[in-house]
Amino acid sequence: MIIQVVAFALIVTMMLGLVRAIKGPKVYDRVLAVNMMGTKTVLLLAVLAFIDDRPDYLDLALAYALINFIGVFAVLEFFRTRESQLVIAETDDTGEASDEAPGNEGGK
Amino acid sequence: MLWVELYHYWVFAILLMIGLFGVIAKRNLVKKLVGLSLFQSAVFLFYITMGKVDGGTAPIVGMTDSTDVFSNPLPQVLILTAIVVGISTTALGLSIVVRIKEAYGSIEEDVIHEKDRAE
Amino acid sequence: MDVATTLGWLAAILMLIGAFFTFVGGLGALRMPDFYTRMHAASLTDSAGPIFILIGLMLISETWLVAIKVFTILVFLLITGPTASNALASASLLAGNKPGLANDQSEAE
Amino acid sequence: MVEILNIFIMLMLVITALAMVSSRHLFVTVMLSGIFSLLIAASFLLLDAADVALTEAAVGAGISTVLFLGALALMDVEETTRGVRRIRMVSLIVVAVTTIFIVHATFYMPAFGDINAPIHQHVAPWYIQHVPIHMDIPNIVTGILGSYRGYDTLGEVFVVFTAGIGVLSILGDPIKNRQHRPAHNRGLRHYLIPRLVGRMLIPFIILFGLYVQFHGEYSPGGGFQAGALVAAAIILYALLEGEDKALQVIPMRVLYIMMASGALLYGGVGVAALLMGGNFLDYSVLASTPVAGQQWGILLIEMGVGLTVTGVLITIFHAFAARSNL
Repeated sequence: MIIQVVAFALIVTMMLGLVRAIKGPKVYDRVLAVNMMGTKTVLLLAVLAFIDDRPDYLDLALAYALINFIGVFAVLEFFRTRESQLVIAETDDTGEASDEAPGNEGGK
Repeated sequence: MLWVELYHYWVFAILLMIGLFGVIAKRNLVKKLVGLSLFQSAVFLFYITMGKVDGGTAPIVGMTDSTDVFSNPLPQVLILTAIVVGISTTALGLSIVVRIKEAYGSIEEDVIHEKDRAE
Repeated sequence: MDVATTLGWLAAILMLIGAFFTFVGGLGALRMPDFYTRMHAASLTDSAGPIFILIGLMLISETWLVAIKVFTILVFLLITGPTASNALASASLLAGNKPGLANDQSEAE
Repeated sequence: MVEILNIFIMLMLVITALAMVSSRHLFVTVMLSGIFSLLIAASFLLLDAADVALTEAAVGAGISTVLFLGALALMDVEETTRGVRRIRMVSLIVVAVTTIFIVHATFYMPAFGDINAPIHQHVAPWYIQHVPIHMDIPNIVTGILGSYRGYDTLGEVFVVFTAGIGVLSILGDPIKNRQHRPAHNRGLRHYLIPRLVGRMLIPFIILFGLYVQFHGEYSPGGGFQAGALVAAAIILYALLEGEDKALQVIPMRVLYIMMASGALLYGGVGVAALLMGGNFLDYSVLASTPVAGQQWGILLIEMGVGLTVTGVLITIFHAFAARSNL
């Protein structure tokens, strides 16, 4: 019974993270939300393995735990290499524009 | 309750149509590809939904009792291969977009059409 | 009370604590005023939540193999999570986003 | 219980998809597609498709984000939307009408999870019954993928192979493209902690990939998932240490050989079965007993699949990275 409560807490947390990912406002907020949701997914998959009593589902959680952070590095590398565009004006869904200076300090 | 039996199909329909909308309405070529991959994911979800059996479990014998009901493995086989093929074909599409950007300097459909007409 | 029941209760308590931390972290990531405070909430609970939940799961696993697998997941989460947070925070700082201070409302939205 | 979780995840899927399509900023779309992939993998697992969920995890968590960002590095991330109002109205009408048709059609569909639905009546029970008899492996999905539907999988492997060749011929040879670029691409070297931790994790990712590859008959896994995982490890190395280092570790020549030899291995197993007196891709003749033959055949073709998928995914990454300096 407790374990179902945990699963629900994880789902609710994922919803909060999703709201943050959609709201932004900065690029880094979204990356943070994606990373957070990745961790929650790992936990959710592990919990589901116990709810269904199928230990082989744990492989999935392990896969996500290992490779989920590659996305964050890809984002860092993406901003490092975009030296031509110093400022990305990002328009979020409410129409407000917030200035964004990507990390282009790159090891030159 | 009808909706409990059918809501999976409705979610499929909505996702499919969001993807279709992205493909038709958006003029940005990357956005079109994203719409296409959404469309694709919706179809994946539909196949897997069809294969689910009430009270079933993943079709892997051994860890569970042999009396278990298994969900249908066939859609899973089809979709498993389709996911990897999907990312490969998306990469192919992206590479075409990259070349279009290099040739036309834009990935917006209307700009590309204008440049074509100007020539 | 035999050992299994005690372990079950212990696991339940640990998992509830973990679920609470996870939820609070999500709330913090949503409600905090600027990026660094959000990251503080999210990344701290990204470590605390898994520790409690996964140790709870380890206590109720039936075989040693399952417990070891859960432990492996925990170890990798504890390695990758803070690393990603560190990379993200330093990238944001290097990009020129300064943390907002208490008497400086310009950064807050 | 699981049903209720599924309702929430489906809801989040729809919200994410809407945000993906409506966002003007392509970077945001790519980030949200990462979330979409996480959610749909969880949803696959709730619908009992462990193998599919593992595939989605292996592909969606790292590789698709990296590929999209690699392409975005070459173009504007802002979407200009001028003069599309008319088109948007027309497509909204089209989409609405089609939705009504599809939803109408769902009322004639079998109920969700109904064991008497037509799909569960024909080949599926036969497969579930005969995989343990014919090949004696626990994972029915792997059995069907490797043996009963071996032709299909062969076709898919060749599609992946062709996509790799297509990307190469469109974007050009990565090594030649690199020569036109300034050599300042040194990866994330100045991020000390990520670099050290990432390097430490790469062997574990490859080890896990090999486990998924060779344990695929007993637990969720197989060549497709393993190929994606190993490719993710190499891509991580390239991100951390720079492209040039990654190309030194696994040169393009090796990748070409991997791509081709995987597909050849798969086809070769089929031809070997022909030569030993069976049908094409009928593994029963490969060893002394039919069951052992099936097991050998599945092991070999999964290896072929893994090689091709790894080779193609890394090649695609290098092809994009050479142009975009990612």
